[in-house]
Amino acid sequence: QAKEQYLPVLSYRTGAYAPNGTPTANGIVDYYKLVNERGGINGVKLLVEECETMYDTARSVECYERLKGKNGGATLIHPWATGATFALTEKAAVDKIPLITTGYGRSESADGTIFKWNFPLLGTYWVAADVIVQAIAQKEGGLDKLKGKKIALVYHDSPFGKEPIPLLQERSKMHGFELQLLPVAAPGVEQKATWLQIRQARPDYTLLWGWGVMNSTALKEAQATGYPREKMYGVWWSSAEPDVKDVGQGAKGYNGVTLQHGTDKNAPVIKEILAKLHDKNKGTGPRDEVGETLYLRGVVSAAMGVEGIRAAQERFGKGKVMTGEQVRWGLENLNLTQAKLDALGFKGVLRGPISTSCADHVGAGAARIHTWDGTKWGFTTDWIEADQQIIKPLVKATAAKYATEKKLTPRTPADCQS
Amino acid sequence: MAFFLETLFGGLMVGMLYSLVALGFVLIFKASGVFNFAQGAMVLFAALAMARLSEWIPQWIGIDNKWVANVAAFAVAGFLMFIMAWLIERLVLRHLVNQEAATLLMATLGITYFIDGLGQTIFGSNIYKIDIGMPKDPVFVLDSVFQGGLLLNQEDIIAAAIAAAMVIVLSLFFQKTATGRALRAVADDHQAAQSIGIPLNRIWVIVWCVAGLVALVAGMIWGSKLGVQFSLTTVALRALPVVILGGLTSVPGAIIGGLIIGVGEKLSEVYLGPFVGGGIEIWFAYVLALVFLLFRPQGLFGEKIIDRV
Amino acid sequence: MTQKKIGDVVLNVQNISLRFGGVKALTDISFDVREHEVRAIIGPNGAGKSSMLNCINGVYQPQEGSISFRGRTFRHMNSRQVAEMGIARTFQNLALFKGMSVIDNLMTGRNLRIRSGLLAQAFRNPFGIGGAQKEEEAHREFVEHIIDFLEIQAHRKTPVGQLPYGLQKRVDLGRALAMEPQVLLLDEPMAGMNLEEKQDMSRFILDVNDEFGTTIVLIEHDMGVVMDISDRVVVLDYGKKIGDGTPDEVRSNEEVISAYLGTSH
Amino acid sequence: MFYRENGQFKTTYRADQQIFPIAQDRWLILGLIAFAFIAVPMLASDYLMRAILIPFLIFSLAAVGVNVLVGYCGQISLGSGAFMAVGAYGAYNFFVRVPGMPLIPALILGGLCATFFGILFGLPSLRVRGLYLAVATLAAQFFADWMFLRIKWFTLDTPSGSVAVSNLQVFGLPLESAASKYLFCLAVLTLIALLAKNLVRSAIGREWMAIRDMDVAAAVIGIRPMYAKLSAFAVSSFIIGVAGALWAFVYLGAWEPSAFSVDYSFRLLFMVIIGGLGSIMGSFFGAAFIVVLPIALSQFLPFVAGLFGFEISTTAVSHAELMIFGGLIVWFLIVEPHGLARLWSIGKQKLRLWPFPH
Amino acid sequence: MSTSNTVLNVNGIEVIYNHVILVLKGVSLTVSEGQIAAILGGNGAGKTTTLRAVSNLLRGERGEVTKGSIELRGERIENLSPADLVQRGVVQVMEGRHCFAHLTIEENLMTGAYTRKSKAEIAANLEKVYAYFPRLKTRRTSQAAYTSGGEQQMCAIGRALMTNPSVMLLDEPSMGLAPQIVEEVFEIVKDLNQKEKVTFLLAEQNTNMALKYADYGYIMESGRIVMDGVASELRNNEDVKEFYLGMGGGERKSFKDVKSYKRRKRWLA
Ligand SMILES: Nc1ncnc2c1ncn2[C@@H]1O[C@H](COP(=O)(O)OP(=O)(O)OP(=O)(O)O)[C@@H](O)[C@H]1O
Ligand SMILES: Nc1ncnc2c1ncn2[C@@H]1O[C@H](COP(=O)(O)OP(=O)(O)OP(=O)(O)O)[C@@H](O)[C@H]1O
Ligand SMILES: CC(C)C[C@H](N)C(=O)O
Ligand SMILES: [Mg+2]
Ligand SMILES: [Mg+2]
Repeated sequence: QAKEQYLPVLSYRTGAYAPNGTPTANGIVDYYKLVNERGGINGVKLLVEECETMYDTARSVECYERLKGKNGGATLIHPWATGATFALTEKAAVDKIPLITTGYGRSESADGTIFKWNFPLLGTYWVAADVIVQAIAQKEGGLDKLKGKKIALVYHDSPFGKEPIPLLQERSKMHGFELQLLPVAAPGVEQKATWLQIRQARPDYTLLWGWGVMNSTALKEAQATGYPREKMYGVWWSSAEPDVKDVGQGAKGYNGVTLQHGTDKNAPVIKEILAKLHDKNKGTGPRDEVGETLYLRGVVSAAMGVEGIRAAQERFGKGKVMTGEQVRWGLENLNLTQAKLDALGFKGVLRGPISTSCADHVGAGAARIHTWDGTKWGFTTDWIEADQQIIKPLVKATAAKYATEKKLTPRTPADCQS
Repeated sequence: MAFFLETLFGGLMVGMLYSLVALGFVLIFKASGVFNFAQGAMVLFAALAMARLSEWIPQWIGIDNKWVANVAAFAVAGFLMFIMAWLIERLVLRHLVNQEAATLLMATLGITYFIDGLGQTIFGSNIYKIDIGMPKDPVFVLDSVFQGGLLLNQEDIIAAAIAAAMVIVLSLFFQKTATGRALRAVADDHQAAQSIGIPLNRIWVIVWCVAGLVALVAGMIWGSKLGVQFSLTTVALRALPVVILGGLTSVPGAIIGGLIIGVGEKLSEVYLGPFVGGGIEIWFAYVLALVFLLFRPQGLFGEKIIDRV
Repeated sequence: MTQKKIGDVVLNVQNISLRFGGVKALTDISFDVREHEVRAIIGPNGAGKSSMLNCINGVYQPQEGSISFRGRTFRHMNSRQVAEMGIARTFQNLALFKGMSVIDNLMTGRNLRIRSGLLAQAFRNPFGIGGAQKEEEAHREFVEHIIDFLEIQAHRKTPVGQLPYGLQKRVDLGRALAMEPQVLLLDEPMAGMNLEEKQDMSRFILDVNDEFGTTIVLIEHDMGVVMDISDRVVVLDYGKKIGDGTPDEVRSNEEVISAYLGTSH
Repeated sequence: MFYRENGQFKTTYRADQQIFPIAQDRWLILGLIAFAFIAVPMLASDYLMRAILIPFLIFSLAAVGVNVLVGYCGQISLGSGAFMAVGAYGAYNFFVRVPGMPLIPALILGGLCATFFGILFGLPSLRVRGLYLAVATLAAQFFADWMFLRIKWFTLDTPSGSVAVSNLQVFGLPLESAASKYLFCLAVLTLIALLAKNLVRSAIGREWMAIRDMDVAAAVIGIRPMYAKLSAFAVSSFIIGVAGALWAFVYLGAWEPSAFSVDYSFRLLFMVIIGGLGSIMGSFFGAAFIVVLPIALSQFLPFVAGLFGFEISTTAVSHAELMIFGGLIVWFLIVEPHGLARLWSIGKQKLRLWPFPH
Repeated sequence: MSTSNTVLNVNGIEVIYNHVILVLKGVSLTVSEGQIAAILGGNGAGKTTTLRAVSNLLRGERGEVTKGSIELRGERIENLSPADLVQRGVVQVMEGRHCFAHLTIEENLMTGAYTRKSKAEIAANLEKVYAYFPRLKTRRTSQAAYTSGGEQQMCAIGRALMTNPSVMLLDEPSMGLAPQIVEEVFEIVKDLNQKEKVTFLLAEQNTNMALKYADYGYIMESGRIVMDGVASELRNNEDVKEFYLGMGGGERKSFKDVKSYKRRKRWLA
């Protein structure tokens, strides 16, 4: 039996979401390759296979079904779409395959006692929304200044886009700002009416929850209707290079929350990838995109899974191929201190400690804002810690509702040990 | 009031852009009876070609002048569209003479897949930029009349003007010229047209070529507005209600239909949308077209559907 | 030749006028058709013959005039009512269901008589439960008689679109016959046939007329046929009636000769 | 040589009216069905059943429905995705709102919801025809997309808009394993395809075809266009609705409105055209072509590339897949414009002549 | 008998539809310059198919010539497109009219002039057609779909005349035409043949007319030519007389007196 850990990758390199899906997938694949170059996880090599989903839920399910049983079985899956995460949540539980949803997926799945197989590592959409509201408050000079303000949410009309709504509603109740919801039909190339409405309502801030072509379209429409880009805040999937590149100067001043990292072409891990892969023509995708936001997101996400496997090996036997069940345990017991992260090459990219537990499947909860200056992204705020006082109860309540619907009992402490 | 005017105007401008895509459908349908499902893919392909070539050509020839690059890219892209038309005739249409509409529609679907794959293989599937120097920032007029002024987009106005010019030229082409008549004959009955010496092959190359050029112009304008990327193909879906509202066989219909749909969907979204949760414009456009069809089943300017025994 | 019993007027066309925009297809046409007779309509091309049938049939709605069938008078009829009253027709430009087999084409003629509902048909089975199968077989049997009668056995299952023109005409007639009509309207049933085939067709028509007592309205350009087999003839020209009477009367009518027959006949 | 109808004389119309009048065909089909019911669940891997066969069966069912409307009645519709969605959400609402609602009645009720919706959006067909109708039916599609996205009631107010079902049972047996799901879909498909076949070879089917081929002539022989068209819409959307419900319940398990996007409408239409308009058998071929071929290609291409010793990127594979798929569609149409079903019957005709040409 | 003045030489062709239906089983015929040749035969004999094979319109019907050759003035034409053939002066009037439904009568006629370049010639041709068919002139602005069957037939013939053909293939030109018009059509044929030396190959059911005007005749049965000869001889052939001209035993028989219809003459057993 070859010592290979099988890791299917659901990706989208064609279709409406390709501009954003491609660099992300490149990052993941390159990181896996890098791990193999480094000698695998304690000698266990990674076996990677991609499957094209076109960011379509049904196709994602198809890929999942196709790959889950191959090569001894998939041991972790990144669905790379919130919609697909919804569709896979129950299937994964049956098949015992952990789903890693770094910075996306179901926000309530932060609660590992109910969502045993979901890992929204590094941050959920509620974290993102919360940080953005706080950043806006900082700009305005305090949360109390939000009273009477008007904030619009322009969102991808899909489970993904709807995720932040409960948190924003909660915040709007707390601080007394008005929340205007503006859905955009997928894939999001038609936003004229949306921006006309924004021009009419003149909200003080506009949040952008888009993916793929929707983001750049939104920025172009904002420009065309003269909405100030400084007042726009995007989620971390809406503030990367493909979103602003072809808008260029037109997007100047646009802000985005980051999932810890922004663009960082000098990160040690990036340099290592360049040296070990791209310099030897083994890299994936164009060299000059290596280290850009989405690419790095892919790298980081892949790293989370790898560290989960590593953690699992610590307990179940170094140098062995882990099962899905074991990987789950590993993901649930991550303890990535800053030192460990730095050693992996994520110095300046990720902020430690990232530590998960049976109850907390996120492991971190802070983010920064970066801003497009017309040619590149740069951080414009310090770390902002999401307010767990608000998020926790929301997670609890929503997860509990899910549990009753599905007749699940929360995991016992004993189960948490397994 | 100002806002209403802005919405109305926005609708009219989008409408003109829809017309440009609709025109491609109308041309091919009118001239060969084929409902060209691949029109959207052709728009994408043309736009991709235009975008990438204007990037590549300066590298190849070493002259870094935006105008030179754009003009050269347009010319080469136009040539590519011609090659495409020629190949489509050679490899597909020629073998499907006298087949039913459904079969031809299906063939254009196959072409769609092919072009989608080919375009992305050659030109990549990232998001690209067409920079033909369109002004992006809005201007505000009539500040004296309306508070805050009336927002206009120069880009939209230029695009609309180009669209209008295309339509006029093409209407003239179809009117009464021998070729125009031959095109309509082909649409009615391939075989009979052949039997009296109309060379289907040549006719088809011409029509697809013209449709390719229309696609190129549409792709250039849409691409410069939205960025060039796969979803450009979905503008074809937005143009469909325009086509049937105006009539599948009418060039001016594409314009009028575009204006009605453009205005209808924007007004509905802005004024009705908020009451029902928003996002109604797409289906509203289709329902609007449907309502018109109930009164005129052939569309506003379409040729009467013949129904005789 | 057996003496036919020609009965009362079944179909009475009164003062029909039909216009299409500026084109006057029919102007004030009246004539009647009697039970069991073979009534021909002749006239030059574009005279309005087919349009006349279309009016009787409910395909066109005349602007003026009325049509009575067995005493009931209609302003316009809808096609379904006409079919239910027992009027069937064939078409000049072949209006067959091209994608269907010959049998299926003929079976459509029986549709008015089918009683099983949608569910019964869906659950039709070879065990005869529900009756749909039995009904289907009964109608099939009837249709087979017509197939024999028209000598198209060999083509039963061929899609009619693939049949040569002449056979398609026969299928068209067969479909009308399958309706067991009381009145049969035939629009140039013999166009595109050679003499031999025309003889056969004449024989069919006369047989239908004799055996089932079907009244026949016939449009035909072959004067030989018209003069031989019809009892009375209406002549139209430019939408107007210019003659009406027995074949002999019509043949000697000056106006008819100059408008239609020409001198050679 | 072996495929002959010589000597098979039909002595009754019943015998001649069988679905497969030729004995060889009958045996072949019976064999196939037996194989599908008995051997496949035993032999096929979980993957094959879950990822390929179940989608194939469900799409075949939907394609049968579309074929009734488009192939038999000639009303080109691009609203099939919407009918699937209505079936799925209808069944879902009955299933979760009515306590103790078993799966099968829920599916049927879902189908009936789709029927209602189908008739509603079929009304324009009384005036509008052909491509105009096709485009007009897109209104149904976009309306349904919107409805299930915006009207929270349909999704039980779940904030994400994504809904899920679990613990499916049929007659008390759990519907969990790949084989059980496969068998369930197969049974539904077999039954409905049989009923559909019965309809299209009976009076109502002839009415549909008559309307398709020549509506004026159909009216003249007493067929009511309204009844024929609307009944086709009703039957077709019922079948599509059931397929939609199966797709949601059995295959996806959890879904959002985009699971029934306009893409599906197009894909279903293409299935029936490439499979063969007006052929139940064609629906199966079409579904196989459109569902299975891309999957096969995406697995096959890297393999082929591997044979030649180079690795192609997934991007290149997906693009090549599109091109090959498109190319194959065109190629098949050129070989036989009337679809795979016709190709099949021509093949049989040739076989009948074999080994003696003419 | 491939002499120098042979215009059309069809040599043992086989035609198969849809790859399986064998329709023509070796048909040979020749038409020489300035001749009027007629193909006669019952429904389904293969007349239309033969003409389609010559004018190369088979492909649209999914038929193909699988054996034999077709030559026009010595040149093989199986691979020429119908348009090429029209350029060479060969035009077919298709069975079943096939007018362009949405075009007016005049536009229909004008499409026929597509291959003609000279404006004057086109105008003259148009006048000629209107002179032949005055009825068309009165209906010139109606859409073809809304004209009567006979008017459409005239339109189809007129449209073909607009191409200035040197060889015309007529498929049942008389179908649906009123008797004087039939006569006129044949007069036109004769006229063109004599004045403009147009060669004709026509498939016709109206045997009487056909043999009256034709120089040479072929009789087809199920995909084969079963008899051919000079028209006048055929007219006097007993079988032809009985079965095609209805004059078996001297006098023409009334249609009413035909007693049975199952006694068709077959030349092939
Ligand atoms: N498109 C087609 N596909 C299949 N078979 C065909 C097709 N067209 C004609 N046939 C067959 O070819 C045979 C000859 O037909 P053809 O039309 O040539 O006869 P025809 O002599 O012109 O008869 P008619 O006098 O009725 O027009 C017929 O048996 C017919 O069924
Ligand atoms: N739907 C219509 N719209 C416009 N004009 C029409 C329509 N139907 C018939 N006509 C016109 O009415 C006149 C009569 O046509 P009709 O078809 O009744 O002639 P017909 O006597 O049957 O001639 P033929 O012997 O040539 O078949 C024709 O001039 C025709 O153009
Ligand atoms: C990369 C993706 C997972 C982000 C996406 N917008 C989603 O949440 O669905
Ligand atoms: Mg007529
Ligand atoms: Mg013929």
